[in-house]
Amino acid sequence: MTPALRVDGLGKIYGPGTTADVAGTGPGFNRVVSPTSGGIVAAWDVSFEVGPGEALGVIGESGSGKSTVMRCICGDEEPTTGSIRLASVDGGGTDLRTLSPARRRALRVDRLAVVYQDPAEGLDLRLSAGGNVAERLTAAGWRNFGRIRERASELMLRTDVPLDRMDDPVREFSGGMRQRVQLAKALANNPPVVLLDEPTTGLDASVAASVLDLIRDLLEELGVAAVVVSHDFAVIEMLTQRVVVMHHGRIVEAGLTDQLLEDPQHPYSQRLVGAARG
Amino acid sequence: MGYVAARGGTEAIAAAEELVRRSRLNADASWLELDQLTERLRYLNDRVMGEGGLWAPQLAARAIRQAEGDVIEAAHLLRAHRSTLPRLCELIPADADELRPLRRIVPAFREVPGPQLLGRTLDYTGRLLDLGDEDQARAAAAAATAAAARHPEDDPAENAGATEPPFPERLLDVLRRTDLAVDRRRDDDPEPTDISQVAVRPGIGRSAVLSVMARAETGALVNLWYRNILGPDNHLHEVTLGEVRHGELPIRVRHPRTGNPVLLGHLRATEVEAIEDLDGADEDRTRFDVGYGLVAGHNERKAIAMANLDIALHRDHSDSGLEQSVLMTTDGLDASGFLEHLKLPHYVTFRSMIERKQAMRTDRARNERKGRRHHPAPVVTPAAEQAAVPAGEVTP
Amino acid sequence: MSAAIDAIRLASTARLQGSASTVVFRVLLEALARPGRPLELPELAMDPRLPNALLLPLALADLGTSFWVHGLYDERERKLAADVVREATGARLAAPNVATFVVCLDGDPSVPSRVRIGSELAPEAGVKMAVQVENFATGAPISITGPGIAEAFITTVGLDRAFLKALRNRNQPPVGIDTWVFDRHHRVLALPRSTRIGVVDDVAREGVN
Amino acid sequence: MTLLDPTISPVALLAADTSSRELLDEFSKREIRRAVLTAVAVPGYQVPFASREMPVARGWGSGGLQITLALVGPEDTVKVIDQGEDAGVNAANLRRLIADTTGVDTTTVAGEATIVQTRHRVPEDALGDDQILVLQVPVPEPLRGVERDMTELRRMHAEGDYARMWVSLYEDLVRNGVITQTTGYPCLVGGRYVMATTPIPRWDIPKLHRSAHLSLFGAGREKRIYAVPPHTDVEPLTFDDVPFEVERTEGASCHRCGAGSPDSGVESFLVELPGTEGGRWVCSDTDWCNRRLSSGMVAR
Repeated sequence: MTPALRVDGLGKIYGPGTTADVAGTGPGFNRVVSPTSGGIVAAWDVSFEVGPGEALGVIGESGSGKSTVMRCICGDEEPTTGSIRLASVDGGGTDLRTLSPARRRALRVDRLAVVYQDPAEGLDLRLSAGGNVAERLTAAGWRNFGRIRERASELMLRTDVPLDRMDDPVREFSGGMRQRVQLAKALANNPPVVLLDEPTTGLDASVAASVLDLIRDLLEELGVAAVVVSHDFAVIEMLTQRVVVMHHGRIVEAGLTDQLLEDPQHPYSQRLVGAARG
Repeated sequence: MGYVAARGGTEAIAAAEELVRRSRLNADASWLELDQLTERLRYLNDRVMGEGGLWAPQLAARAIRQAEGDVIEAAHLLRAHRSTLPRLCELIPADADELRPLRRIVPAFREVPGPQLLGRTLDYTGRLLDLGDEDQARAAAAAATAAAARHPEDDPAENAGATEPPFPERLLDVLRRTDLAVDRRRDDDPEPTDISQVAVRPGIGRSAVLSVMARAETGALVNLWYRNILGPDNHLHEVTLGEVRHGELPIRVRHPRTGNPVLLGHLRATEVEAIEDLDGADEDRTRFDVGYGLVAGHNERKAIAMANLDIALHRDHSDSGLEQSVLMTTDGLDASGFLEHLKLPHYVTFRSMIERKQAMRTDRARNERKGRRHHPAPVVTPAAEQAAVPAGEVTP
Repeated sequence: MSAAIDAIRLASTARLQGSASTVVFRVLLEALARPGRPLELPELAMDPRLPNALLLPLALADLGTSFWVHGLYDERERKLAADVVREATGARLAAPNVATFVVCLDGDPSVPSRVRIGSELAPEAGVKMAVQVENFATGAPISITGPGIAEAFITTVGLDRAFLKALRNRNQPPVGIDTWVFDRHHRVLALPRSTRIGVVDDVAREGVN
Repeated sequence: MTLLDPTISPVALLAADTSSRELLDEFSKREIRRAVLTAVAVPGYQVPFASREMPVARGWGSGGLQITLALVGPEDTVKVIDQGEDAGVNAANLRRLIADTTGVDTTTVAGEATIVQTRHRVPEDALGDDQILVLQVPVPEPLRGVERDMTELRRMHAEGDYARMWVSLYEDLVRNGVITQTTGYPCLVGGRYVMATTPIPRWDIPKLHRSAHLSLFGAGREKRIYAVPPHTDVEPLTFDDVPFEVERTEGASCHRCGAGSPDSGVESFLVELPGTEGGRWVCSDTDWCNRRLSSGMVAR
């Protein structure tokens, strides 16, 4: 079966560096900055697949490269090397990097949605909650006001946003509520793949827990393929079946989430798990 | 058929024009001669030429007189006149190193290559309103004019630089030699964009941006500079001036058949090089960077603002909207023309606006709004919605 | 030398000034606004040895623009035409992939793929192309539809299938080529990039129309 | 100066014909004409052009004026209106300039004109396929209300990315119960570009849709020219289930010709003359109204 999302050999180097600078960086050297050029090897040789209905966790500390990977997949940043394929684009036969910027952006409408840590990145805070959803729907060609209202209401209900707040500007919303609206917007056109970047980081513990519950239910119910990027094993444990551990820009371990939590192999994974369990 | 005058408007306009014409001629004063403007209101004349984008001292004087001193109106007259003239050839880009200075100061250094040449400037004269006797002033002016005519070589303004080498080395040349300043002179833009021939928009080359500033309304450019120093935008910090020059610049064209350069004449210009101390996280702090300003006529304020904005634009990589502000909002004719159009009749648009106000007061609109606030739980069939928008395969 | 003087003499007949350039422009505009409809060109003083396709740059080019003349079979004619346009307008001769105007004297189907078509960000960079043909009554039948056309119709424009297909492939509005076709009977018609060209046998095969 | 004088540049020979009365030299006209042609070939796309300074202020029709001056030839007859009126000050001003500098014939009768230059209105009677409508445009960018950055605006048009425009209509409906956009209503042209309709009233939009005539739009200050060719779709942006509404006031009719009253059988765009006892209405298209009166269609 074609994976919903497939990433092969993804790499991203910032600064003056070239691929030659990869040598001397990574977990083995405990650094991401090239000793020769000063180029930053934020991510290198990152490969994984996510099947339909599956959720993959990407875990690591800040600076491990996990967010870079996510931004490269969704097109916010251009990777230095590697390929990204979606089953919904040419049956996985086309590397998204070969698409024009316009085509790449258009994928965000209904193929590849992103939920950012900061709702301001994924939402227009000046617009109403319904308006934010409407933006996705109109981008996908919806032109019936009543149906847009219905679909937006349905999504509000589904993401636990009170319907009587649907027409209020999002900037008047609390952090947790904004994150729910962001989920509603991301799911508006039933995208087959969703990327979630630290979706509950920064929220109060009780709010975070309810948003996590919501995300878990949605992922199960909608059968989308998800990539969940987080520094928090609790989040990964709750949402994902498989996980990759990133350290200094490289994947150091991959496996089933419960097994990896039970019996981490790589010292770095052990440290992360230890910290989470501690 | 001939010309058909529509009743009302034409007569009213003709009457307004006649009033303007009469008051222009019929002032209780002697006729204003063009040389009074070119020689005694020098800054004004220069400013109109700069903002009008046309070096033509006599025409500028006519424009100022016709506009009764309204600078933007005078610049408009010059530019509209230029629109009627065919464009017969392109100038060879002038070499600023050939500028023969009438004034040259280098605030950044005490001892500089070449002279500090104060020249003719208002900078150091006390701002005391001269309340002297008019007859004495008139006599003094006549005497000075006569003396200058007898001994032109004594004129301190015209010959300030006569004893010095004509083209003093730039401070920046020294800084570049010692690797203290980056070189932002470029040769990848050999044919500067003529902004009278293209519509500028963000992303256009540096030569076009510089041209826009050179033709900008002086007050607008000074304000944009100050706004970015003190205002909320904050894109600028103060530069150190490496070079402020005012002088004569030779202008050449290529002969249409032979291709040889031919000297057309000289125009006066003000040139400024501004030294910027870089402090951005991603910038090279070991060297200075440079901003450049060059405007027609003697207008140091505008040239300095231009040089400082030039380096600010370079530093923010066109990310901030400053470029759009410079390109789109500093032209005096554009801004004042759009502002003045508000005086035209707008009753068609206003009627349409009233109609919408009334539409919002209908019961239907009220009900719609009320309905929105307490939206009932939707009856939805998600499957049907999905069918409404086919999500086909993307095939590149 | 004599060739140069010949060009200067011919250019003096081809220099469209004042109302001459206006009336030619108006015909070119009218043709473009109503694609596929042949219009009569105005009477001009232009030497009959010069092909009418030159009228496109002669009416619209100037110092700030560039042009290219394509003609495979008669290098002298091509050279002379280029000299006349340059002499009569001041425009620069340029490579086909950068020229503002392209004149194709022979309907060579390789031409559409060699000229610039602009981009989504700058559709205005699409070339304005003039093609000289013998007679509109000949050539491959096409169906045309799009802005300026009230109802789709089938016509011939004096161009063969290969050229029309090449043109169709390059026209992906908003990018593409705006084409004026001139025949030997003092007529012009236009196919702007917005016109959808169906080469009739293809249309029939696809079962459309 | 002889023809073969080698010291005379080809450009000078071409320019030599330019009469001193004209407001545009030959080369300026050519540049405007090139932009007009591109505009017709790419319906609804705002073509940048150099935009010469005219003897009228930027904002007073300098864009429309440049197009008209680049178009007019010896065979033309020009009509100029402002707010629908031939006698409006802007119309009178521009008509005089056009006639004085080109010698072209002018008219107030829409049917006699080959070129109609207008500010804020489209004549009530449909124009024919031998007529060109030139509209003066103060603000050519329809998306400025949702985006200020010109580079981003350019991208949005390039990609046909108009979702934010649709959202602004959605939000308008949610907040106000109606779409409150007044004049200059945004339209989709030829199914591709969203276009600002000068500020003509919504009443006039249907007259641009699949019209027999060519419409040219000139924005002098912002240096853009765009066009709607004949027989081209001009669809006001609205939702399928929210009808596009034109200006219409219950019970209003022209106090001169009666247009708008039930027994007149015709409607026109009316403007209000305020009065103490509720005001009176009058046709904005004065030529149309006058012709109704003089042709005896209405009893005076």
